[in-house]
Amino acid sequence: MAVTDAKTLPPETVSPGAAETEIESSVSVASQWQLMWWKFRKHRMAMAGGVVTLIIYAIAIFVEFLSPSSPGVIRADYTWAPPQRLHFLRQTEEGMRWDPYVNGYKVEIDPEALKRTFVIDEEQIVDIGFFVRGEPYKMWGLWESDLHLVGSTDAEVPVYFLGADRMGRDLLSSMIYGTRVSMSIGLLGVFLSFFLGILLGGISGFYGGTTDNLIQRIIEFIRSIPTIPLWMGLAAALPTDWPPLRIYFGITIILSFIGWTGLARVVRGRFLSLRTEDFVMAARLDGASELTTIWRHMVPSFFSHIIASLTLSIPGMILAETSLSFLGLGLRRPVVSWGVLLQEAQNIRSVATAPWLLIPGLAVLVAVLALNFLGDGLRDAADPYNR
Amino acid sequence: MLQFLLRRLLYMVPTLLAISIVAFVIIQLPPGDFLTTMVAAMAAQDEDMDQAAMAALEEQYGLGQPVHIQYLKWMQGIVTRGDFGDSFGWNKPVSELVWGRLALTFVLSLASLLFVWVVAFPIGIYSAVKQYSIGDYFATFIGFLGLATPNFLLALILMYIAFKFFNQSVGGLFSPEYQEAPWTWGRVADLFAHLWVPVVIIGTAGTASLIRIMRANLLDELRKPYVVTARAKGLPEWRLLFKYPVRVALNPFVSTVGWVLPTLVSGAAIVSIVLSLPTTGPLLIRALLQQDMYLAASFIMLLSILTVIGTLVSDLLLAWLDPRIRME
Amino acid sequence: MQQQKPIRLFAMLLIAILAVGVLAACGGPEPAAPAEEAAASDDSGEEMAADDGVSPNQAPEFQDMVRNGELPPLAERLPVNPAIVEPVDSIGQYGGTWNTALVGGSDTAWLVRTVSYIHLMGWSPQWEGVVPNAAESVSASADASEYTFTFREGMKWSDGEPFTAHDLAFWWNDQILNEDLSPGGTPGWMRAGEADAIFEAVDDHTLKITFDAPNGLFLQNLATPSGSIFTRVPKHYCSQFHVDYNTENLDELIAENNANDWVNLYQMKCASVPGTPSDSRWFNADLPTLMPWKVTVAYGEGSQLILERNPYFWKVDTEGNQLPYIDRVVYDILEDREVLLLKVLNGEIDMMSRHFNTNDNKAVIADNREPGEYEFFETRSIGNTTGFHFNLNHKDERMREIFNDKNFRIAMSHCLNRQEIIDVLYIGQGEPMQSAIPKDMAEFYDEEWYSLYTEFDQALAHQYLADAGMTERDADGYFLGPDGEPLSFVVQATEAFGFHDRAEMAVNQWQDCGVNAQLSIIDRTLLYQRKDANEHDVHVWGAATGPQIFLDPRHFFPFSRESTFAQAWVTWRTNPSGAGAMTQPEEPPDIVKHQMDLYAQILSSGDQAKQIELMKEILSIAKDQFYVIGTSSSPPGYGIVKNNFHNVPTSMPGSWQYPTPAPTQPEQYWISGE
Amino acid sequence: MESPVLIEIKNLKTHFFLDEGTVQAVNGVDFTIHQHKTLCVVGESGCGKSVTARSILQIVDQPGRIVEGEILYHRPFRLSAAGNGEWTSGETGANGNSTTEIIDLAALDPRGREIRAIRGQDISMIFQEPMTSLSPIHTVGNQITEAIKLHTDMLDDEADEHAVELLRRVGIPRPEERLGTYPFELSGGMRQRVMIAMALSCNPALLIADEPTTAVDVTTQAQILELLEELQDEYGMAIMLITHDLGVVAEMADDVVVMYLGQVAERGDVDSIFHDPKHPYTQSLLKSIPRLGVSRNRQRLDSIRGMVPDPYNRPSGCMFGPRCDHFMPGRCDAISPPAIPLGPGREVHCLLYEDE
Repeated sequence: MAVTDAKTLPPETVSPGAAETEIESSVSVASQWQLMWWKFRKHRMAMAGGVVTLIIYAIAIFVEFLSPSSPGVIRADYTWAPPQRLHFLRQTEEGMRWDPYVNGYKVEIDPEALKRTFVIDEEQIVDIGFFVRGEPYKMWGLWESDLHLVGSTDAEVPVYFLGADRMGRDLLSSMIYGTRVSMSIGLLGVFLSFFLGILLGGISGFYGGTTDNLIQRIIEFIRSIPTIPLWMGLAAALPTDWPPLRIYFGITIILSFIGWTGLARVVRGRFLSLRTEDFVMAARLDGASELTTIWRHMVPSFFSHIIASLTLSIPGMILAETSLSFLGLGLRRPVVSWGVLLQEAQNIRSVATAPWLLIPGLAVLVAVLALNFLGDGLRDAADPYNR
Repeated sequence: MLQFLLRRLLYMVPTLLAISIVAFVIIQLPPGDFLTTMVAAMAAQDEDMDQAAMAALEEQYGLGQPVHIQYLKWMQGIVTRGDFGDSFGWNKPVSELVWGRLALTFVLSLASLLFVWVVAFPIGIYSAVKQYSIGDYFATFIGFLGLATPNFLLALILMYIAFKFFNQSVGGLFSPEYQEAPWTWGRVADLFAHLWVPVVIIGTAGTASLIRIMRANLLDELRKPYVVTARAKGLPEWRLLFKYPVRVALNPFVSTVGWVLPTLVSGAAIVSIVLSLPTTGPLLIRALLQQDMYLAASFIMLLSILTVIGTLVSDLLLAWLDPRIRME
Repeated sequence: MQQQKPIRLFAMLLIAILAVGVLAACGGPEPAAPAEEAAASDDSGEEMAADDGVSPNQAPEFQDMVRNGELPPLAERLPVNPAIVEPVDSIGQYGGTWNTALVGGSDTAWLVRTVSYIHLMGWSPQWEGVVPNAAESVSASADASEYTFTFREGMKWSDGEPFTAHDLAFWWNDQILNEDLSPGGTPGWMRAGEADAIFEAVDDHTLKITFDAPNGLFLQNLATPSGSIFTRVPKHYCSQFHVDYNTENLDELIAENNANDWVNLYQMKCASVPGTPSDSRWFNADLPTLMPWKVTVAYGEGSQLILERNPYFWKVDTEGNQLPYIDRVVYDILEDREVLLLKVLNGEIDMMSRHFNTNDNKAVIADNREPGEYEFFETRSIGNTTGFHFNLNHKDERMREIFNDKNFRIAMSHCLNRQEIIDVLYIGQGEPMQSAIPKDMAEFYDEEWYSLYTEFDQALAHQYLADAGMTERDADGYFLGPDGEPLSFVVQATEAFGFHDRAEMAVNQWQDCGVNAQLSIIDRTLLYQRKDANEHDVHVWGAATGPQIFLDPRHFFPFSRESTFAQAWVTWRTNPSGAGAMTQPEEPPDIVKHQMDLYAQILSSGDQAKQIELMKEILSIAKDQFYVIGTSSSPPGYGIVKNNFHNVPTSMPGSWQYPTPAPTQPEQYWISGE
Repeated sequence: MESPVLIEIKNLKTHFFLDEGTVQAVNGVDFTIHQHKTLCVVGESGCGKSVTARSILQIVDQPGRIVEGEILYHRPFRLSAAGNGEWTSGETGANGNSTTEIIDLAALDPRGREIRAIRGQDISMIFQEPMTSLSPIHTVGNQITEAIKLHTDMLDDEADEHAVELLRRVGIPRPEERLGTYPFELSGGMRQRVMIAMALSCNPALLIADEPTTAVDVTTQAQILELLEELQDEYGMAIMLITHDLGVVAEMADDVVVMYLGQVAERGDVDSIFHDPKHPYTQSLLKSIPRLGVSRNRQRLDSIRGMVPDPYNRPSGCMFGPRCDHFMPGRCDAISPPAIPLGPGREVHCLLYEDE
């Protein structure tokens, strides 16, 4: 194409036989990632998606420090407490000054409706500070601390920036903790299914023939089994005496077990077309072992594609986890994930009287959007046909 | 062609056989069986059942027999009499339960499919032709939004809104007065009046992904040299677009259309539960949760058969559309 | 040919677009309501009927049918002495539809709780005792081994055939005692002594039941849902499916109904396990019944289950009007509880107290009372909200030793901050309560027991732990076991009834107290599976329950499989050989065996005073043994009833054994016009 | 004898506007195509020869755009009224003029009706990849008759007949049967013949062939070129042949344009270019032709040293400067060499010839 001509300029000399091999390879290898970066940078939504994804993962890493409280802290007086509005400026005698605070609540019990009613109490002021001492935790399970990025300066008085759930647990903290589980379950699951997909798809495409046929039949077979029953069967078959964390890994494996088939088909297709390409032939004739051929020569040639598909698969995993939770087969307390939180909000009571509990849905939305845009941009950037 | 068809049909036999085994194994995977599930469910309502009655039921359901005997009996029934066994949970033959609901499910699935296509194709084409335009970004955003919303959540919220602000009777596919009425035009109209909510909800995710696929396929095709050739012939842009790239971009669709139906049938299950639709999805999920094994296994079988047939239909359609495949 | 392909594509797209256009067009206008039947039927007023001899004391449509000769006159349809029902508030008017709902395909329990309470004996409306219901009267021998029931003369099934003692004899002799039909044998509560009970139809209206040994709780059992099996099998209908009776066309019937054999056929048509799907009353619309309404659209045929008034129903109100007042009962079969809740909020449900009535939902339901035009009624649940069952028969020797140490359990009880649980989960409703007899049951109430070890006191708990040999702590601050090894246990709970919330709070509190408890929330089937296989550490389920104490003292000694704290002892009691049991039997300590022995004495006594004495002894041992750690007294449950739906008591007991609200006699509920 | 002008390109600039910068793919190109003649455009890949060709038809891909210059199309007479009639031989215009009108193609709307009427009818094009340049899912017949029906009033049958005729003419055996076949059923050479048939379907005044023989083997290459020559004799159209193969140029060309980095280095008739190359680039190109018996060793590759510069960082002054053996510091990197006429239709852009 004309544009490709103009831009990438494969330095082919005029006479057909005279190829400047060394220069050619050094140029195109050096510029492949750079070109990808250029193309990617152009895709503004993808850039935004990438930044958001980075932020989300940063949150997932520093969960303990970032959350104002812990997701397991139950407070009787604050069941179904609505979010507290954060005020940044405070009226004093000298005028307004920077001093973040929230108003406390006047709580009344309505015995007939069996609920607490919350009224903002203008008199009661809860100071908000940065780097405050609060709920103790164990950072990454390694060392103990009680330092929180933001929170009430008085550890005894809780704040609920996003409100509380039915047991008075802080939603913001739950969401932040959920980030770690939800984002990593996607990542882990995707890695697992990619491992399977690349391995089996690769074998299928590389060897072809009977092996290919066999693996293709297996894939077809797995795909013709309806997903939900398969999920439900497998999820319910997890050993019951597993601790929650292992169950979490089990579910990841289940999700990836179903996810790998799609990728395997893609990889197979790529392998099939690459198999006949000259450079693979050359490597083979050179006597490189098959594994070396695959890893050194074939995989890198569509590595960018893999990364792009990878990014695009994570949202699917996150959503699958929420679906499993909906069916009551997903994660459960005390593990907190967005799916768990959404499942808890999945009722009319929450929608009608505590809509803030749906905020985790927003988190899912943002994460999925960001990852999709990121993956989309990566795919476009990795596409050799793209300008 | 006929030979191709026959060969494909022959291939289906071992696949289906394997599926039937897997279907049976899947429902055996969770601990317990229909009875223990039922007892637990009753206990959760503070209700209980007599031991003798339980023993009787165990005998009646044949749950005491080894799994492979149960399987063989089930298969024997299917092969010899077309009898899929009895549903424990409904105390009636599986076939009576399934066919009744399948009709509405197909209506719903087809309507969703149409909705998805009608919305997704134009947007996808627009998005590809005007790549990186504001419209493209907007369509992409909306598409991803649809993908990113857990649709059961959407269903619940829409239903609450329908109740809260429109005072509409919630759930189901019919107004109360038409629920058990015989089929009349009024009932059909009533059905369509209710159908759009689930169609839209079920359609959102599908639409979103279809837009993405259409856009990606079309972008690939638009860059192909034959488009330039056609343009160099002097074809008007729109005619060129529809005659060549759109047409070629459709192929990957067709190859997956076979998967769509079973996915809609089971994939819409969660939404159907939330909306209390009298379709097969909730029946399936409930059968699985209750370990109503013949019903569940038959369902899995049916869906798998649908998929296998769907794949076949896809392949035939693809061959019809794409000469390269037809000629092979 | 080749040129046509784009046309084909366009055609496809065009069809698609057209179809959607049609959909949209159809979706527009609201459908016209089919007919205004309800309004029309009201016109044929009661006053104008009397002259032509047709009794006005029946539903208007029956009056018409009698006039047209489609139905015999009321006098011929009612028994000679119809059962008389005292309306709760007022004499009602005929008409209306009771809209209510079921969730899922096997939700027969709400049916049992509403329309099928036609047992021989029934609870009095406020659960004070047992009264005759379908039976006119009953007398028992002094040793409680022989019971004689008298039936109403002229009482009929819904198809007009007479209901007689032979129906019950047929049911017992040819169904229950038939090994093919009832491989499990007779129901447990019908077993007394070695031999099966003998049913003898003395005449059409007299039935004598003779047990091999005294069966002191027989009449009470008849009033529970289990008792419904007696009065549901019409011999004239069911015998046609029975191999002993039908020698003519049984094979044809089998083929016609797609059954495998006659047993399968009989089970489809007449089978009867209450509360389960194997209950043909709801699935077979042809089965004649004694219920106030008879099934016209069976369960599973569509998205509703519909019952219509039974013209032969055998109860009248105090003015002689045949019941029921309400024309039809319509159960919407829903797939999800949230839809049900929305229907409740929207005023689409007339009266119901199942599925939607959780504590959490009460707030939103209360908010919507005015637009939804409904009110609450109270269902008094009597007993304890939550029991923590430490497994006293733990498979692991070390855990068993620790759990069996009463000091340890007392410590665990003192570690619980019950008030916090009450505040969080019950918004302050209820009070801390041990797994003891509730206050409502004055006869057995023990004030000390009620609050024993319920005080939240960590220091005291630590003292008890020291008594149990636990003083050392590990690096995380958790107590080590008496042997100095780390101690942790898993608390298993499920989401039903909000048990998981209570479990989560208890686990938090125990951890806070220095005990390494871990939470495991699992599917309820799994929960039961683990319990039955004796694989649990701590099981979270109910504790001390109410008036059914004689029938089901599960929390006071190893009584049934529901006595989760000691599965092996239960097996020893119920199935000493251990054949087929998931937990192998183990001989319990003497004191526990003594409790079992006392209960056996209750069963074989017909004397109520003696039964109470014996029960008190069982309870005092239970108090000392401290099997189950209780939490708090149950706050009342609730149901909703529309403002134009009358004669529902504002308060009633809430329990399965008293299948709420059936004993309040739904046949006398009525609906006033718009 | 100088034949009438068909296309006159004046200072054509086609640029691609990318985020990374603007690529001046064609940057001020002038040349002329004469009726019935063959013009060869040579240059390395990326020198802008394809873009120039596409600019003529206004089918430059986004984000490319003609930013400046004129492409004047001197539209000749048709002999018959039908759109696909034969062209006049040139001298015999009704009013002594050989052309009816002069259209500036560069000024037309790329999506408009006027340019579409010219595409495929007056000017048609064949491409490098005969496989991908044909739609895989339409029959050969469909693709050929499409253009015919678009530009003429022929009915289906007539169009089919005409297509058979064309296929026969381009040397496809059993053309009637071929109408219903798909491109993938044909060999590479056959496909290219189909492409040619398609391009000739409306008897164009100019056939642009963009490297038509790169993707086929040597024997086929010769056959195709021969065919093009035959067809030119028969139909009388002009050919603009884009190639990087100087052998092809020698065989086919009447006139030659040598392009380098979006600019014309040198142009002239084929004899003077081959026998008297002026521009150092042309000289290097000619030196790099492998000759029989001379081994292809590394030494020969030095004939053009260095590589084509980055499109975003064009050298100042003469584009070829950095690679030129005759580089004159201070001049070649300062002044963009203007066109220096050396004779009729002969020009060179090189400061070496400035004073001549």
